[in-house]
Amino acid sequence: MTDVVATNETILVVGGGISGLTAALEAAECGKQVLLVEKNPSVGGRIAQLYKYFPKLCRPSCGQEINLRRLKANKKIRLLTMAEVTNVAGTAGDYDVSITIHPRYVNENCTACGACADAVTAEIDDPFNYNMTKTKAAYLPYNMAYPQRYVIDPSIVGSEDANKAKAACKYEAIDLDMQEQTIEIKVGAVIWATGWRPYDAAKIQPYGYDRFPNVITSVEFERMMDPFGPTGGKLLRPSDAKPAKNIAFIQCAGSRDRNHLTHCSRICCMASLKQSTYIGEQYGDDADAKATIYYIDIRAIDRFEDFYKKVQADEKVHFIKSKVANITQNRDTGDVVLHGVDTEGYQRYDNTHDLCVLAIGMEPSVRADQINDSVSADASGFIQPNGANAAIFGAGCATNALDVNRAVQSATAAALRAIQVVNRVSSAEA
Amino acid sequence: MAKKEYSFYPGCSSERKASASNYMVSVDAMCEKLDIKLNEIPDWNCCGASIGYAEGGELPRHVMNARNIALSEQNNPDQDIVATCAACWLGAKETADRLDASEQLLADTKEVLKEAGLDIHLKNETPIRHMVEVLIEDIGYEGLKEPMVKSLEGIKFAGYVGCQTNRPFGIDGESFENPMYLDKMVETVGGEAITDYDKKVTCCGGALAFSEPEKSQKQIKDIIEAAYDQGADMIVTPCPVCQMNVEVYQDQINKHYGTKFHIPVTYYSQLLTVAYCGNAKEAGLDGNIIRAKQLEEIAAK
Amino acid sequence: MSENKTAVYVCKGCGIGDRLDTDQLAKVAESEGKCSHVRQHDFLCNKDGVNTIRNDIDGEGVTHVVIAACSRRAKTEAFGFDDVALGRANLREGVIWVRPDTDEARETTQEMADDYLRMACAEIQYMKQPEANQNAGTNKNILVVGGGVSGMTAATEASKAGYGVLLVEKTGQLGGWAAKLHKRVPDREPFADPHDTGVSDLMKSVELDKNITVFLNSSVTRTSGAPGQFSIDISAESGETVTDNVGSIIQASGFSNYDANQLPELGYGNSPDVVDQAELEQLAKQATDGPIKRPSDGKEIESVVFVQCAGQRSNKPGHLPYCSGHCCNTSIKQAMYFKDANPDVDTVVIFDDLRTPGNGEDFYRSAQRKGVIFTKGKNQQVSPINGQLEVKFHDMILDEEAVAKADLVVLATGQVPNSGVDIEQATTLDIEEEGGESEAPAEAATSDAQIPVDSILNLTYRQGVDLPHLRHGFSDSHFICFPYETRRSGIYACGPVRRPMDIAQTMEDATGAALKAIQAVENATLGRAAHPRSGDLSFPSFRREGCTQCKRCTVECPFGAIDEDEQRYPVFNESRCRRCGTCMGACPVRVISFENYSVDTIGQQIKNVDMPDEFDEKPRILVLACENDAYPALDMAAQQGLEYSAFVRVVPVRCLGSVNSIWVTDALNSGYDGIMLMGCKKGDDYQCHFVRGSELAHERMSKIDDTLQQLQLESERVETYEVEITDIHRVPTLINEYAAKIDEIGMNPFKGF
Amino acid sequence: MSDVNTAMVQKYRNDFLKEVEENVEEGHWVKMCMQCGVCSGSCPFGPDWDHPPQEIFMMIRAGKRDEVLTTESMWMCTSCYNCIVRCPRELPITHIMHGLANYAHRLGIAPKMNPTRRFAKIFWNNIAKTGRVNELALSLKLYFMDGFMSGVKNALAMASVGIGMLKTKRLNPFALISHKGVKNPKELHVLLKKAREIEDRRKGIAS
Repeated sequence: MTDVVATNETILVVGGGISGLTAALEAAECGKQVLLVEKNPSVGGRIAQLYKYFPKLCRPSCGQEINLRRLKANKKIRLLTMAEVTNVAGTAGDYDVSITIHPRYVNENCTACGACADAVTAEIDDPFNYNMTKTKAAYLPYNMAYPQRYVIDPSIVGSEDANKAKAACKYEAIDLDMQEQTIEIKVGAVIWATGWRPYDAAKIQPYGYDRFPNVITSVEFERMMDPFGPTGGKLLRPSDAKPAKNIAFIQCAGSRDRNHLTHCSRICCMASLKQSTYIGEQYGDDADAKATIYYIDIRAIDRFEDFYKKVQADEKVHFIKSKVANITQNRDTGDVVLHGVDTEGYQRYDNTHDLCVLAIGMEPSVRADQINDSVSADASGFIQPNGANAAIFGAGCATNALDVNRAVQSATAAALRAIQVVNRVSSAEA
Repeated sequence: MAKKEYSFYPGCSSERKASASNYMVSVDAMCEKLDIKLNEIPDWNCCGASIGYAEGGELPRHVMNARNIALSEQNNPDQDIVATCAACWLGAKETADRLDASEQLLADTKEVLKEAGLDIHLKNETPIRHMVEVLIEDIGYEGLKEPMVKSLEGIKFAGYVGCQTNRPFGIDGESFENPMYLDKMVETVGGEAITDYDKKVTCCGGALAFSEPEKSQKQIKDIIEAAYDQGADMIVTPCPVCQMNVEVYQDQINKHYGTKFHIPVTYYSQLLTVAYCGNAKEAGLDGNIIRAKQLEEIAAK
Repeated sequence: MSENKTAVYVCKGCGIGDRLDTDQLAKVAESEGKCSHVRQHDFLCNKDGVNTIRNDIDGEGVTHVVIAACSRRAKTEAFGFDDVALGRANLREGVIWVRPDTDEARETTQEMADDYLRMACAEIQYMKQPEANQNAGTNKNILVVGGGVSGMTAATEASKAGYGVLLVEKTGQLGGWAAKLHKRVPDREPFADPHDTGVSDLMKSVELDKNITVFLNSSVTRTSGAPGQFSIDISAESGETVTDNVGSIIQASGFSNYDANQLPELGYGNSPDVVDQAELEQLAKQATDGPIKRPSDGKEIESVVFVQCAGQRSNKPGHLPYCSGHCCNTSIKQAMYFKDANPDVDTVVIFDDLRTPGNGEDFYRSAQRKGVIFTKGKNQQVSPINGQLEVKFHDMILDEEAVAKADLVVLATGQVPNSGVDIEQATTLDIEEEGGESEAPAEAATSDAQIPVDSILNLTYRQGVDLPHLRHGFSDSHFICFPYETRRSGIYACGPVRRPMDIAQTMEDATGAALKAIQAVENATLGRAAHPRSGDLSFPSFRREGCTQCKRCTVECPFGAIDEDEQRYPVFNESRCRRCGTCMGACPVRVISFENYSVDTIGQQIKNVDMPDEFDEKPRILVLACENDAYPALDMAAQQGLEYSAFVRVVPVRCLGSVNSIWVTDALNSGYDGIMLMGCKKGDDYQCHFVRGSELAHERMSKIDDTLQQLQLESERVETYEVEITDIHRVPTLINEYAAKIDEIGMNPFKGF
Repeated sequence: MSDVNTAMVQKYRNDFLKEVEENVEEGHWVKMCMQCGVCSGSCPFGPDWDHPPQEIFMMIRAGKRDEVLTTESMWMCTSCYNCIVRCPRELPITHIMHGLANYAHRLGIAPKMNPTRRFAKIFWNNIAKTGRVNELALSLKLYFMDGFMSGVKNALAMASVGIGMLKTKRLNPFALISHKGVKNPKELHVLLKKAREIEDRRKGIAS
């Protein structure tokens, strides 16, 4: 049984992505007790799946290394992975929380030596690569995964494979009898940082994500650039693994659309501008390599404008003010053909591209109205600013479509709101 | 199976010796086998079709449809209105929606109908549905299989859904870009539905086949070409306008484009009727200008 | 603390026992490492192993622990002994995982391991378990500079957490720009109509808050000290000055409106009926939801045109190159002022890109529903023509020149940060005239806008009176993951001085800054470092007698932590220090050190490897690797089973900025054949969280070349690299290529001397 | 220019958007367009539009009254509803196009010779007469709308079609004399007349 010590002065942080991690660290570095709950086997969330950040084009894992060092060094934070908050009841300063912890089948003895992975044969879809690839059923989620501890996929538990893994482990780290368990704890305040998920691209029927292999989403494209990603860091299109050079980016794929997400997802313009630079990075001055960005408005707000200007100056990148009407596929070549109208002066086009990337919209992973009655949701299911005197505070992309910098700001603010509550509790008890 | 009853709105093209009379014939036979009773709306009138807008305008067009709805409410109370023609279905449903949305429009319409001693209630009192919805939702693919006697095995169908059966309302759970129900129907009765028929929902020009023949026939050419490309033996459709446009202009298209089109264009109801052991006449196959020989052969067995 | 007792623990797990002769390692520890207390364990990180160590510490009074097992980045939970000085010899990621398991490789692999153990033992002997800064300040009050929405929010939020606040406002009242607004953009469902600003409530809550002391008509005329113990002068216009102490500072100095007089082509100045957004707010306030009147003649306005991006997103001299982010929503809100009062007023917004992120899209739709017309246009020109205004523009959709007539034209001009003095230039001059090293200004005063020259904080710091500016004069953090990573410890900027923002973002930002300010005082009180080395208890100490007053440390400290006294000796403000070691690396006479990180802890590691003589054909390559990027990359390369030369000895450093040239020259003298410095990305988009570490290393090493020439050594013997944490494949390749190069140019002739 | 038209011009001066909102079916949606262009790209006859829907919306806002009302563009609408289902702002574009065409037609400034306009007129009169389509009459009317000679040409050109339809009993050769419509056409005429009256009243069109 997992023993967790938590009191009315403890802050519960739900979600171990950049926002949750930040909220937990900032609160803990103010001296507060924090319980950090992550539903995946390791912390890091979506940023761990990013190749680069805009606008600096730096590496997300650089900041993650710092945050992990902060986390490892901080004894005030208790981390639970593969754990989900199933119920939050109570009032500010006094919440009863139920947390369900799913079995990892690997205990803290694990040295991440990798012997179990070598032993098993079964493979499962790799969610870290958006299921574009397979991974062993005994796996370390990704290079920088923390806790640095393997996972046995439930699908092989009870199979010969699982026993092979167990046998291969010299350190009694594999425990196939682990059971799912639910713990009940008290906390004083809750920071909800469950983040976002990409909108289901298949629902955008005119773009045929479900019909044409060479129509992919921006998050999948991002994985392609990772040397440890599905294509080993090459921009190879799914249909025939040919290098994709003439690449289209479709903005507002699911966003700003009454048929899909009514809000603007904010990051997609910058994401596509960023991804358009990958083409130069990969192909140098190869004349065939080019990006075409189909947009309604380029929303490079505040100082992001600098980056927009930089990309505009790149003759490899073309901009067409148009929401693409639909996509068809050339059966012989597998190329995608984008149909529409450039609305700046009415030019019709039927443009052929090697690959089409949908700048996919953001929706909240957990709808605000599913958390607790005291939490108010906006039309898209994001957490609205807390008016009530409840102490469940949204952080990061659970509150709005935000870029990393704003998500971290939001998480830092949430940390203070939670601290205000637990400080009230402690002064009351003192 | 308990008898299912509906208030039926056949529409002009399905009248005797009208352009879709054979559609009607096969629908009757099909419903017979499926134990569906269609109670024709007495004294129904034309829906105005989409093209009616230009001269008819807004209110008169809605009045035409409102009259039918009113007659149905009056004579076939508590029965869903079912149409077999896309335009009829669309026109009636659109009017119903619009009247429900605008009190002004509803009031005006009521005022007009009063002249004929009619009244209309709405707020979805009488759901307006396409025959295809009845088959899929009320009978279900399993149900459609039951009366099946003959398989349409060996025939390749291009399921041409067209526009107005598909947009703006469409069939529940189907996508506007790639609806699958025709293909599923074809497979239900043992036929082969060609996969990735990318002109499935392309417009045939509709009424503009009359006024803009060249432009429309360009569309029709693509629709037929794509069917051939995928090796279809015949085209199947749920819409009288589509059926006619795609079938009757093939000679002219051949002249104009030097193509050699000669592909039958059938109705889903004809397929089902044949599968349900109806003969060629019952299936209205004698109504096809380009004979659907393979179907006739199966029907003859 | 009594005298040191060092214990060494050699782990045999994860294949270390199979691949290496651990008895040999133990021997090395005893004989060369001079450690009496050496244990081997089959599986050191399990409960039994950890207990063994724990018992030795508690029972045997062990003060210094060397763990010879996996990387310092692994198993931190198990090996987190924070009551002793701790060293880790990286035998797993550092040795066996990067070496082939072959008989030929055995010898060199063992030598690698032996050396790493020697190095760890050497390091630990010169390490002390740091004790927190003794003269840490304990003041927990927070100074907030600026009484606008950002300042008031920061103040109330800090107060709600129980902290005292001094709020200094330059003008006679609180509220800032927001108080001048008629209404604000909505921040919650249904995002359809302008909202009350809520500023008056905020002002009330500030005035009623007992934790908050407000100073109006006042400014900060002096700031000295450090987190936990800042000393500040607050001077009122009246002239009287209050001196007080605070623990940390929030700079919420906000923005100034861009001066629309620089936009004659848009008619500003040519007609009173051309106004900027701020002026329209005034007109709307006067109208109080009634019809808005025209400034020129008081006529009720029937038509209004909003010109977006006025003097913004433009590289024209005098214009702002950036986008102020809020202006689209603001114009939408202002168009609603007209439409809500009278739907028949024509309101046209001429925009290039309409930027209403998030739920702003609902607000945009709402405006359209109300009949606001949006036109995509460029090259606007505004001229008064018989009593009306004429807006000429190019209609981008219809692709033609178009004209819109209006009673009023509103220019959406931008926000200019009140970020005080641009110290980059100031210090540059300063340094040059003092003959110190000059550095090119990172952001030469951009054409952005005139930056107010009055200092905001009047810091007495050696490195200038205000926070360093980043792009376009904003005092932002340079880091995406760390928006509050300030370059002046304990001082946090928030609101539009950091980045153009609207009220909603500002309040969020101010709340975040308040947390950081609170965190700063809490850390300072405990004598701990703040981010990124948060929790680090060590701090720099220096031997005054050895100091030559060269001022390199004071110049190069990226955080302005070091001042100078009248004799130009460095004065360390421990609580300002971020423990990067840049000063240590800078010091030519090596008088600066940390208890757990010093010229010796690294120097001794370098010296204590076993140096084969030149006929052994076994070169030695020293790798000094940044602990945040290069070292993790090496670990992950090992994880991937990528191999590299057995001749390298890797030493992690806090930052390349902390690398003292003496390590390099000593290394060469003691026979190393080559030295690789691996730092992070430098330049405009630098990655270094200590700002210039990588940059400095490159500069310093370029100077080493002379030394090399004197020693008649090839310049290739010292190479500096930019390495990213993701260079998992590249790093081993770099090493192997370098090893090959050393092979070419041959052994270091100084071996054995 | 018809007097109805001049009346409207005077009534709305240069506020064409308002005129459209008040007189065109679903016209109040025009202002909701955000110029993404999906509609224009989705139209099967797209290339034949001088001004695609999204551009027409912009022209309306820009007050280009004559250009909009006299263009053939709207008459290219096949009522395929592609634009409606794809529009991210849910504008009922098909209906707006119909509405604009109808409005131009009612004002008498729609392109006189546009075949679709003329066919639509024939069609409506055809159904209004008896309440149901008389396909034979319809097609003949259509062929002969440009006079007798060209009518014969059209008829001959379409002969194969007609014969095919006749052979398959899908066209009634006697429809001109024996076509059946609703029981009481007169009553229907009353309804339609009344409807037209009310609509004109609402739209301030004096007829």
